[in-house]
Amino acid sequence: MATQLEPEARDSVDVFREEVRQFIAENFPAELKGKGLSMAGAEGSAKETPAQKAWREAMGERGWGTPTWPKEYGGGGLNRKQAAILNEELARAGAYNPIGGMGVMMFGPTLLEYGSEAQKQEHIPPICRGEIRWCQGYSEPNAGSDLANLQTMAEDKGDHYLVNGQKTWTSGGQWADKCFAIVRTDRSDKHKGISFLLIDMDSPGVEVRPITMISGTSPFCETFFTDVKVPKENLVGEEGQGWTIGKRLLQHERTNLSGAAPGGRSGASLADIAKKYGRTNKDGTLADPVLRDRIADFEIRWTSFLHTARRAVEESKAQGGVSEISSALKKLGTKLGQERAELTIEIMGLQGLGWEGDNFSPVELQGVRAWLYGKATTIYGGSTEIQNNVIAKRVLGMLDHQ
Amino acid sequence: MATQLEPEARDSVDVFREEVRQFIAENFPAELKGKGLSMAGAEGSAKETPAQKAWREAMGERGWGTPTWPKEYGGGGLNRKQAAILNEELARAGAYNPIGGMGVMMFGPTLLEYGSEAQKQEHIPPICRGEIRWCQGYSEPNAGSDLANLQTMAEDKGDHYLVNGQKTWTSGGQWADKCFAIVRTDRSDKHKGISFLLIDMDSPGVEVRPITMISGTSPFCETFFTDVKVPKENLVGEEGQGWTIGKRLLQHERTNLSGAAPGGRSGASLADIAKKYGRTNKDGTLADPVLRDRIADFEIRWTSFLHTARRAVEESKAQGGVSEISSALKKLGTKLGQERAELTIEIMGLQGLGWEGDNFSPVELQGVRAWLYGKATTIYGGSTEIQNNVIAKRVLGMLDHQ
Amino acid sequence: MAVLNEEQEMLRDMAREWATNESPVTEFRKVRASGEPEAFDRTAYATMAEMGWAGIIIPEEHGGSDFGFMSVGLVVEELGKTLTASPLIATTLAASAIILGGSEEQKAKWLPKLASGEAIATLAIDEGPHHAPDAIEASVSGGKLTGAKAFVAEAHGADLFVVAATDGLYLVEKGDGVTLTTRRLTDQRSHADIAFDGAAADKLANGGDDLLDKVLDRARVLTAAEMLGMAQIVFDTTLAYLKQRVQFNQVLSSFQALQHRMADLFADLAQMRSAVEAGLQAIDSGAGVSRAAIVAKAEANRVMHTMSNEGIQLHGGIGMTDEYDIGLYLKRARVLEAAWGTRSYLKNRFATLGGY
Amino acid sequence: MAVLNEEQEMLRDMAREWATNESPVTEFRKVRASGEPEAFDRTAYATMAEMGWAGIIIPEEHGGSDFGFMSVGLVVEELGKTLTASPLIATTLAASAIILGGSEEQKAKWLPKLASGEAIATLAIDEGPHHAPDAIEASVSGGKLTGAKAFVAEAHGADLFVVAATDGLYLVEKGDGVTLTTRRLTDQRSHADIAFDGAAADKLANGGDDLLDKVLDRARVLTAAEMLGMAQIVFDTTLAYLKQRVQFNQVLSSFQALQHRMADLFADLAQMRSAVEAGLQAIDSGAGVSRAAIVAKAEANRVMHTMSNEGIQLHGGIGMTDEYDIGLYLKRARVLEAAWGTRSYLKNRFATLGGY
Repeated sequence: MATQLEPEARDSVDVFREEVRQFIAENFPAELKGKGLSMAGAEGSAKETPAQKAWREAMGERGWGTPTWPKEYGGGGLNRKQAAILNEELARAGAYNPIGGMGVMMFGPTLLEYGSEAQKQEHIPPICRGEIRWCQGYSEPNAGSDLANLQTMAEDKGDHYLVNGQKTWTSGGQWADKCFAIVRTDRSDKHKGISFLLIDMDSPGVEVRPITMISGTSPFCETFFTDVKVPKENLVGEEGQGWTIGKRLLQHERTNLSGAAPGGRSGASLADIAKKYGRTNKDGTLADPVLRDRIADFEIRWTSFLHTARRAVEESKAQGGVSEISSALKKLGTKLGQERAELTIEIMGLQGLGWEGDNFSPVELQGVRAWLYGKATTIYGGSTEIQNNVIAKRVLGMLDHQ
Repeated sequence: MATQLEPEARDSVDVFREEVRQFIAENFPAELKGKGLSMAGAEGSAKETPAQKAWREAMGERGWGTPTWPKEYGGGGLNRKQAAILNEELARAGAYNPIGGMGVMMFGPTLLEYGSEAQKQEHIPPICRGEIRWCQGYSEPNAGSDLANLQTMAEDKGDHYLVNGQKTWTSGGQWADKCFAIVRTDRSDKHKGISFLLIDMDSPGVEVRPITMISGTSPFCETFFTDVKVPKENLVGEEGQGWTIGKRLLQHERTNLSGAAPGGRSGASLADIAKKYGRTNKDGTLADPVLRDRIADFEIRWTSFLHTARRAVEESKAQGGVSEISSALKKLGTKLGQERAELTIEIMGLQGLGWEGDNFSPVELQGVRAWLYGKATTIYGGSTEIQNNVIAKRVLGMLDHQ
Repeated sequence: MAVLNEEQEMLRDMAREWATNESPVTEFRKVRASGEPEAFDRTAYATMAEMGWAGIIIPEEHGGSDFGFMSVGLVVEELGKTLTASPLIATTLAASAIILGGSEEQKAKWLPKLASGEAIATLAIDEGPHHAPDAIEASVSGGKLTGAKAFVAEAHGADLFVVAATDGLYLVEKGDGVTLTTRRLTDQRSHADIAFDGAAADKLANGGDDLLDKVLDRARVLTAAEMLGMAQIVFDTTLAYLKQRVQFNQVLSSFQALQHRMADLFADLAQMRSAVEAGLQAIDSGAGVSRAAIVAKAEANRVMHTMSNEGIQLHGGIGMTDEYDIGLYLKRARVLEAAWGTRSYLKNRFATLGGY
Repeated sequence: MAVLNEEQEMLRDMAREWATNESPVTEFRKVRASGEPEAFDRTAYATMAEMGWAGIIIPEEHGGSDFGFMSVGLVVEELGKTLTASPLIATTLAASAIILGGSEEQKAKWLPKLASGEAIATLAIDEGPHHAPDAIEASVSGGKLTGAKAFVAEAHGADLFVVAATDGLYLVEKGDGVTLTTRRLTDQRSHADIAFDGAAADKLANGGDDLLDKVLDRARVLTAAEMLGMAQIVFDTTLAYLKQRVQFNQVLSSFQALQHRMADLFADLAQMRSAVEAGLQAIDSGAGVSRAAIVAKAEANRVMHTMSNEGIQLHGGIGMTDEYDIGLYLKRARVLEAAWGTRSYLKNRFATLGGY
């Protein structure tokens, strides 16, 4: 429903929009127009052109990369309406938000909630300026979906912890400056023995080994900690509170993941791809009626998924809590994203299965990587199987028999 | 591979074929031609026309309704080759085997294996003549898939058992003369406390209540036993052997069920039905390309199912045991049968959803019943879920964690 | 569940309470047992009309409340839950045709009667067992309509038919030149083939060329709303059954394979609800109605199909008995899946609207 | 597993032993690491030919064993299990074209060399990224073939190409007028676009009008046989993984939801094997080859697709790493699914053969 703004509100909105336009006109380098930062979070490397650096610094100084975060810690201090205008204007100008990564998506919101004043003062501003890259030290080789079964030990040595152990699936570990990790401070209790620790990646004893994925890229690392000293002030919350804080952080992750299945929202529609790679009738419609049916089948389900995602937000707002259908969004969105990627490569035929070479377009090669990498979306961030357990037990009340 | 028969073998085959043809010519009433006995096993009633009676008696006298059963108990005593010829000639003449039901499909083979000489002499010949109808007393209201959890009690009273309890899903209980049942003779052991008992349905204390199914028919009953006296000689095998015998009988049942999903093998092909109920092109092909694709999709999978069923038989023969893929046949066949029935009613549109009335053909009305009744095929005789457990645990060795 | 306003919440609560207490499935069983081709309880429908449900989309000036489709959808969903047999949907759809395409005179003549429950109306569109609005052959000449309509829902109780002819929609009253032949389907509701033989026909001339499409959009969405109620109950009933049924010394709901299937159904149902509610909202807002209507019905068809089959399977043998309700939902489901377009039909139309 | 004769069992055992010991997946990894576009190990292929595998379908008079397609299918399945890269399938298919359509002279010239491994051959049929044998434009004039072929498998090592032109199949030797452009696909095998520019072409004139169809039938079935080996290993590996991986203090194989998914995959794999073996048997018996070939490849496509996706999912994170083998099967799977017809293509052909 359309909302009528009061005259003065409309004025201030217009004023803000004008401010944004001017800022973009003055600061956004024309050569970056339309480039965006696709998949930057997961697969990007650390290289930055001078133009990219300038744009990042300009946005970071204003705090507009983290527009709704508090101004006192370097955020933009904008309200939702203003943040929406900022996004609109960035999109209109072909610009993008250069400040991203795990610090923005997961760690920052969590630290703002659980960190001490000193921790917030230290860590939030560099995130807002896009200066510090954070990585996540959660998974371990023998604790896939059973995250709490972690073994990395942080031993109390008075003024510091001595950390020993191994993490895996450390996203961007090879480029990260710091790591937020869950570690064990107490062996006697699976969940209450976990603490939330911030570790400098250049500390002596931290070793990082990139993992090559089936998509050919290395967005993750194995990270080894050998007698790594971590100052006590890097403990977030209290000892033993790590599981609670860590789970809260995962909620931010899931919110970001549900709609983010690679291939799920790329530029061209399936119908456009099919028109490009297949035959069309004289009226421009697809010559293959069965493919046309399959595309419509997908698009209908995708549309109702988008309706569902929107409904979850509306319900959550109205109820002042998390809507129960939110629990289904990740599994639905990631599955549809994978399905779309499979359909895309099928539509392209062998041209859609290129690994390298000039006779494949960048979009085609990126599509293949996205198809392969997208297989991870139903595994990480709480696998579909874990989501099913959660839905069955917590939402539907299908409790284990005692 | 074609097999070359020796001349004398060929002669005897030809002689037998001639004998069969003559028998059919002399005994099969023309008015029954092409009528068959569709769904007789599960849904038929006890009514019989004079022509049907004559045909049943003629076949029964020869033992050809149970062609491979021993001659001494009233069977046909034919070898496999001869039985195949008999089937061929019956089909060629538009005739059918009038001797069927649970006695033939399940109970007879089991009694031939486990029964005493006296029991075989008493019970097998009337089955071969189609005179006695048997029903199955297995399921109980609180023991669906967990069959061994049965509570019907047979108390030892010296020369007889006193039976009390309730069975359900008694197929054809309202028309049956006798019941083969598994009952509890010992409460101290779940499986070893079970015995296999033959009960006259006209014994005092047996009460039968038909169950109306969603298809509108009543092929099953609830059966109540109140102080029913059963002579000791009606115990098959030993006391406590009932679970072993009962399971063996279920193997016969499964063999009969896997390919027998209603709708899975009716006369007209899906393509023929689609041609009749939908539009066709000038060349006679289907005008709806998406439906055509779905029919081909089904037929391809159905073809590979038939290949699989044949392979299971060949492997079992070659290995001298049951092929491990046999375990997958029931779930595959019943699911495909249901899928076919769903596709059929969709092809027919609302004309395929008739419940009653002259403006639906008998085939249409029967199709609706078969669609609905077919929902049971994945439930009875070991549900698909039970089949999955069996495959996972016994075939794949995915044992429960201790 | 969409976020509702206060009026809508009251309406939904009232409908839920009435359906649960006054019109549980046993009431439908009575209708079925009567064998009457009309197949609904006139007293019950009178009560519905008294509660204002027959006039929810009808303007206030013509005796309705003008609450819109979201509101009537809420009621229809609740009635779907208990399989309440009534001509409420049929009458609402006929009313929408008159609202969209009728003259002031036609509106004034019929809408008040439909709102009050005094008259019952229904759509007569398709002429064969498949939904095919592009293949209509009934035609009008000199104000007289001739043609054959097939499987018309709620035909027996109808006083008024909104009939599709080659050149548009017409109002035809029951009576001379209108002959019904009962078609008894698995859902045991009212369906009939209708022969119109020179029946007096009054054109709905104000709706433009796409009047039929607009009415069909509404038919798809309201039918989907009924299916939503049905799917919700099949899901709820199945979940409750799994929680109480014990096999192998465990309640079924503790078996992980069943838990994951229920999680899938939960997600499917969430999609179905979103699609249906988006369809209702689209009609009320007037934006993107055709596509939203297709998505609503196509998702309703998909999920209801799966849900009805899984519901039966997860109930095991008891679900196969006529005494248990779940089979009634299955038998109604397939009729509604076919109504106003199967998934195949709807996908084709969706692609056409999308220009591919 | 089909019931085999003694020769076939020996062949199968030999192939299994060799593939397991001499050509495990690490051998394919070496080929991949080399980056050579030819993408197979010539020494290994020479060994295969020595063991007689290149001549299994070739008549004894031309240096083969004439064991038939069931036999070569057994070998191909075993090689598929370890992702062994070789031109065995390509050469066998080219040989089958010569056997079906070649003159005595052509047979005498080529079959002995193919059987001995001295020469390698492959099919060059399609001209675009989709299988479309009805859309061939390459043509021959005065014994010279001109046209462009796309994504030709095992092109880099081939001495001889069996090329589809508008009027039939031709033999073209590598050399003048034959230019390759490498196409590197996800499976990292040999694929190339080939420009034929007035290349000397020798027609396979004895095969009748349906020679191409017959060769494609064989291509579909042998490709399906390779996929069968791959699917079997993905299944076996996944099962083994579930039996050893512990989560939440339980081995994964004790989780019922995973058990039921494995039971589904087991049933799918049974269907795939039956379909592939029936296809091989049909070629050897000569009865119903076209349909059997479609069923074989269509089922192989369906099951391999599901199996590769489920295999990755059930392995969790480790399956996503390049170090683990399962991703290699996924990346090969999609290439083979597209080869000689996707499921959509095959269904269309199946319906056409069925007259509907």
